[in-house]
Amino acid sequence: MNPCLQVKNISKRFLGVKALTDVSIDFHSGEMHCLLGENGAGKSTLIKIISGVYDATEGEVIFNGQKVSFQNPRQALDAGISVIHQELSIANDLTVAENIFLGAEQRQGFKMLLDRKRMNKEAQEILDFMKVDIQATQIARELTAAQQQMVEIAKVMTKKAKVVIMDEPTSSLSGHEINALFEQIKILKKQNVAIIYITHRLKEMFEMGDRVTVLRDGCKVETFNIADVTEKELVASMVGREIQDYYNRQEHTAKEELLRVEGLTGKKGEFKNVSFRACAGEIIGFAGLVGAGRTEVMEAIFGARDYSSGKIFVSGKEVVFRNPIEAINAHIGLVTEDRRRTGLMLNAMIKNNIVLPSLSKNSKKFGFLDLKWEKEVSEDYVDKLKVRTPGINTVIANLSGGNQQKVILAKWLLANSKILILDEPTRGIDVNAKSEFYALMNAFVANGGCIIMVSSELPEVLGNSDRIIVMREGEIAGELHYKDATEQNVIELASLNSKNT
Amino acid sequence: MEKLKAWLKKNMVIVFLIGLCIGFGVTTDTFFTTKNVMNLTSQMAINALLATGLTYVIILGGIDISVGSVAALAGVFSAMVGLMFPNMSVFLSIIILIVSSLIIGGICGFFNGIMITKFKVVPMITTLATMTIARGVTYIVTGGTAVFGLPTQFSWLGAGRLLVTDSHPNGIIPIITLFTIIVVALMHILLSKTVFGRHVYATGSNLQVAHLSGINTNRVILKSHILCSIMAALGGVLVASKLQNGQPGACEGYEMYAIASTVLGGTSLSGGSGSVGRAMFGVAIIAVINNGMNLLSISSYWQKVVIGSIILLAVIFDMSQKKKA
Amino acid sequence: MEKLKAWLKKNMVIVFLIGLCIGFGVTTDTFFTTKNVMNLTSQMAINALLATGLTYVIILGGIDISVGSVAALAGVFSAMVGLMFPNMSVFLSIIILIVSSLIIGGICGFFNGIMITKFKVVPMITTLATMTIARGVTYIVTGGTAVFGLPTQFSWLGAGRLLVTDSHPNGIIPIITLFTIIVVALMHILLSKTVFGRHVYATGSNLQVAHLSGINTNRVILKSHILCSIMAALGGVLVASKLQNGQPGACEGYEMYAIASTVLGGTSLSGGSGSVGRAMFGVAIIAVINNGMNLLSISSYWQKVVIGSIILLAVIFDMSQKKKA
Amino acid sequence: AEKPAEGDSAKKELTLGFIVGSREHVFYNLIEEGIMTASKDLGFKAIVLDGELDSNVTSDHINNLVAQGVDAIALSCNDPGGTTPAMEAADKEGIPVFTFDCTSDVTDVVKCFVGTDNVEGGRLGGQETVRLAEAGKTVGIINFDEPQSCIDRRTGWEEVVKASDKKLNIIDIGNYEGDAAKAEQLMSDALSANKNDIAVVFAVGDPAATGALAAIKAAGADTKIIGFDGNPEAKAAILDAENGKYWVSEISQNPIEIGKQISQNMVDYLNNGSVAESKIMIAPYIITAENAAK
Ligand SMILES: Nc1ncnc2c1ncn2[C@@H]1O[C@H](COP(=O)(O)OP(=O)(O)OP(=O)(O)O)[C@@H](O)[C@H]1O
Ligand SMILES: Nc1ncnc2c1ncn2[C@@H]1O[C@H](COP(=O)(O)OP(=O)(O)OP(=O)(O)O)[C@@H](O)[C@H]1O
Ligand SMILES: O[C@@H]1[C@H](O)[C@H](O)CO[C@H]1O
Ligand SMILES: [Mg+2]
Ligand SMILES: [Mg+2]
Repeated sequence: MNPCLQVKNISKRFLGVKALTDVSIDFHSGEMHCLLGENGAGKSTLIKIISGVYDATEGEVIFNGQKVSFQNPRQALDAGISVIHQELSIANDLTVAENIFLGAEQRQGFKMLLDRKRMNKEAQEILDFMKVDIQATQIARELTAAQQQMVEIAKVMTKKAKVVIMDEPTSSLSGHEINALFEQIKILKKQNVAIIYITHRLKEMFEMGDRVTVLRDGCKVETFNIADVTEKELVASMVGREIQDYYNRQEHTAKEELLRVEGLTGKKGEFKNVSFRACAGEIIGFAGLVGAGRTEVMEAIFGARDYSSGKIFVSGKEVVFRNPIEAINAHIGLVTEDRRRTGLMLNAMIKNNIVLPSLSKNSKKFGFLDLKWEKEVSEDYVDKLKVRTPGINTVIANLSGGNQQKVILAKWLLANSKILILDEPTRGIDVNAKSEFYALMNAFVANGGCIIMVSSELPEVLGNSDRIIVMREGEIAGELHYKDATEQNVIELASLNSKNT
Repeated sequence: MEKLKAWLKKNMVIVFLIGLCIGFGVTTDTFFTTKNVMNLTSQMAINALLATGLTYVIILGGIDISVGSVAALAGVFSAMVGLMFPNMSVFLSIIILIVSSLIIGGICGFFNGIMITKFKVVPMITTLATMTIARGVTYIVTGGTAVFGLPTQFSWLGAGRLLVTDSHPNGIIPIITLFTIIVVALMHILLSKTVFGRHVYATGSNLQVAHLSGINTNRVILKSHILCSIMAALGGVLVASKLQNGQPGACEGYEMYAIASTVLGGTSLSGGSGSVGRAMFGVAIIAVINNGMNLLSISSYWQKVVIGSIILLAVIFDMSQKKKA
Repeated sequence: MEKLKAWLKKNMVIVFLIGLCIGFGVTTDTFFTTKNVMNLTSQMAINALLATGLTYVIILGGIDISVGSVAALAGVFSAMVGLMFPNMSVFLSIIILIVSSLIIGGICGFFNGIMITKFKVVPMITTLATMTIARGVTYIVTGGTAVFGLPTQFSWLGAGRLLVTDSHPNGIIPIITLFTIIVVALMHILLSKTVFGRHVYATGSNLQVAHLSGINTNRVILKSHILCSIMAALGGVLVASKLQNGQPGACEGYEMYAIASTVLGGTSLSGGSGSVGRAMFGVAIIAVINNGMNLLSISSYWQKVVIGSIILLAVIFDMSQKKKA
Repeated sequence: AEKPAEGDSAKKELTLGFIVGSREHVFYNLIEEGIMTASKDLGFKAIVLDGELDSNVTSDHINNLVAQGVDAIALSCNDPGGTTPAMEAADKEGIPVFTFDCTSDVTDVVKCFVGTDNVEGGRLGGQETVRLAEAGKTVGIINFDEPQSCIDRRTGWEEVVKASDKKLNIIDIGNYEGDAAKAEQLMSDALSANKNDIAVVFAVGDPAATGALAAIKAAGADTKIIGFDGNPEAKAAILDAENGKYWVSEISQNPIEIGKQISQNMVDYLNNGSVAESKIMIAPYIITAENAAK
């Protein structure tokens, strides 16, 4: 069988960085071909070359037996290559239907005027067909991140493409939506479409994939048939060495209570009557479907969101935080779920990010900066957390996701946090970086800290938490000790269907 | 009832405008006369055209502060061309005015657009430069003197009126008003009903996304700037036609009122949303305030204070209602 | 050698400035005379103060187009206060000037800051309103005429010179230059060496991150706007002192040159980066071009064209070099 | 300043610096024309700078002209005293200072002023207004509130109109701020407010008259216009069959003469150490259709 799409000896050089070196892969119609590799291995770069976003420095792309070199995304789209990019690609101000047909609008009246009616109708049809509860006429801004991702999926489904590329499409999705996505992938396969799929979740790969190519440091390592390979082999191939159980569960012993929340209820009904406690030396996992209200609870605790009633106690004393400043002073830190938007000053240096919340308390007389201190502590944390970077003066946008996440962690450790709230801390992070991050979490609680981890990735919650609190529609649906928790019973608690049982 | 409330909340600017009109209607006895209302619509025309063009570039998340200078350049250009045809017909004068604005607006807008898309100069600085350069060129070509001596036909579009009656020997309906309504309506349709218009919103909402969706964002930006400058130039030739005279110092500072009108009409300076139609309410508010204060003989100094305060109030008012909705 | 190249690429503006100076040095025989150089530094002072304040708000991702009007208001205010002390000493005149700018700058900056942080009006519109209102108030309090009749002492800070010699009966070194250097240096240190300065960058870089990192971003924005308006007001009282006279029409349009200077100095209009020190190179470029073109007797019309083009060129030049680096 | 040695001045070409109020105003461009004519006739080098109607800019220009070593400086001060410190500094450096169009009363360093008697010009405008209006009618003024010259014109106009026994009703049409389009709007609104019943309008500058003309024609009113300045467009309008029905009279300054006279006086001063008269008022005069063609 002839490959539908080939990349041959592709190399890509950015200023100073070699992102890809001599990569050749064949992709076949009707097949789901996965790309696997650590953060920064070059996966997204490869697909951007295929789809006309970047030019390759060397090598060629062959599509349907012909050499192609797309100068922009338009040309790739016209040829039948359609992409869901890693970063959410939604125009917030447009409606769902307008997003779905963006760049391929239905026209009427001399091909100038928009045919809104038809676009709305057809968009609604595909959304209904995918069984997602979204109105075609809604403004994209009003959707949750998961819903926006579903809109992107709907968008590629309308394209009648020959090649569909998905770069981490599930990173903001939970079980229900992932299933909906997999249904669509099955349909695409039946239509003999070639699918290129990137994910850090091995489970998905084994469930859906046909073949997998592993990239490491911009080079191709090997292509496997998924049926013939084990998870362990894949990870070894990707990291370059064997990794043991990367959750590496450790026994913690809960000590004194650090945080207690009683009957917390949000102003807009985002969460209702939420009560729980967290102790020094513990990791508490928060599981639930996307949209269950976990983020909002954490924001409320951190003083970043108003609530209408309920009480919060820190170390036994009742507190009311009117803003994050007061929460930080009470030694609470919040690692937000959206690194790029709310976690980092992307154009600033590593050191500037690390010291931000601690600057005021470590200044010299008259509010002058202590630059020596800044350098020392930043270097210290970069060392301790093994952040891979040329130095503390590197602009943080140039780090891989995992390393960015470590810098955020460093920022809160330096701020002397006792209670760390981590919201989706490993979203989009490769397995190796994840395991390093988990080790840092364990060290933190071993030192008497307390972690509250919100995660939509069940294995992560099950693998790290001491207790698991499950939320459903803004309320706490139940709490499980890790020894009693299984994927099965957590999902049951989290999902709507089990409401009556 | 609920619906009315929701509508009101979304359309506070209109409520505000109606309130103003009633206020001036009560305090003066001339505000609601036919003559004054007609004057008012003709006085809105220039700012309406400027604000229309600005709506496009502001939706893109950009800005254009060169509109006043481009208007002046187009105005003197059309007047200089007009001088070559001392026996022009009304029809020819219209052609001269429109072609002049297409030429000057086209050149200036193309220049702005290229600087922004190819040379990556931010719109504020690009258009600041164009503002200065265009004004300089205007003075150079005129030598600082007004371009005068144009025939009456030249002023048909800018100063003529239709419907001559006994009590209105010069006609009632200003031609400039009709002309502006047509242009603005076309520009409104282009933005709200066409594929190009959608691409303007998409580019302003998220340039990256628009590009990845196969939209030639550079071309969208370039076209929008050309349209914006053409609107400005149209405004300028209408001023020249109205004054039967090309003034090199014309339209200085008009960009600020045009920007304010656009924002009053709900177009967000951060891009992605807005509408030509709604910008017209902003234009109307500013025109009504000016006209009403003139009728009340309020001093030009107090007028500045009042107009600044009202712009601020209207924006705050509008936003606070929207937040509640 | 490599290092020099890298430095040059990062500091194209400085190279540009030096090139301009050499150019004018060669083409005129007065550019490098002591008198001219001293004049030049004193003529930079006002724009330097405006650009310094603007650097703060532009780093925040904002803008302030009211600086020219605030300067004029502070200028006439200081002159009116000055009239109450016909026998003032030089020392008292300095107090009057500084206190006036603190009062007027404080009020205007506070107003801008509150509108932006509490009422969520975008900076462009807030400061457009303040620009109009402040100018109106200035005309109202003066009745449109200059505030004159001030004693010579009043002009010591703005027009005085140190080091009187035979060939320089008015002194050599402009006091306004020394004063401005001190103020700008302090503002540079505040921005680059203190926690507050760091908070300005953080807020401009990512408001949400700054807020979630425990920075009172509203207070940072408010303080920055107060500082910006105080700098503008200082510029205004220096003009009044220089002219020994409070002019209601002073400093009109100066905001545009101040913004251009700031951007020429590498401060990005999208916020998060910039520096007061580097803005001074932008200020110097504009002042040198103006001065040099006058020495060359280039007509004021062509000056507009040249200055617009050079701003554009410098920005393009600077950016293209940075991209390569 | 010392009197230059006789022998020297004969050989060395004089360099004179001029700062006009604004190059954006025809009036000053005509003064510049006068200066350039004089520079050829009298044989000096002229440096002409644009004061942008901004005293700060004007002061900077004075200092720069001093640095350039000009022999004398002449400027138009748009307000009483705005440029005093710079003028006094120039004087102290031994460079004589002259003024034209607008002068400064605050300092005594000015060697000579050449300009129009603007109060007198305003009075002429008043006479014309009284001549053109029937008794009891409404007459208006479009003014420019900031420049001293325009304030003086208004003073003279009001003096004469109020004193007339025609019992004219005076209205203030507004401050046109130098912008013709603004004048057009002010005039239309005034016509609305007065139901077209304005007999005569006095414009303190020609751009205001241009704006008023457009407004009056559009409104179908028959208001008569009296302009001020004597710019070419005013003469053209008065002679035009259509426009001349409205714009019937003009108070003219003589800007070219102002430019020539100021130059002459500067040269005289530099040659003789003194001027004949320290205040030279060039009389404004009335232009109507009869004398406009000349
Ligand atoms: N525009 C760019 N300019 C410079 N370097 C870049 C650019 N884009 C990517 N890189 C670098 O190229 C390398 C590959 O990045 P890429 O985004 O392809 O990785 P990835 O495999 O998709 O990682 P992840 O799993 O985190 O998405 C990284 O070192 C990255 O820093
Ligand atoms: N302003 C609001 N008004 C009404 N309901 C809201 C508002 N904001 C959020 N909600 C609702 O609150 C719930 C929580 O949303 P969110 O997606 O943040 O939850 P989450 O559990 O943190 O999700 P994730 O798992 O993605 O972190 C959703 O049902 C959402 O619709
Ligand atoms: O003083 C001047 C002139 O006399 C002329 O009328 C132009 O406008 C004024 O500002
Ligand atoms: Mg990637
Ligand atoms: Mg969440």
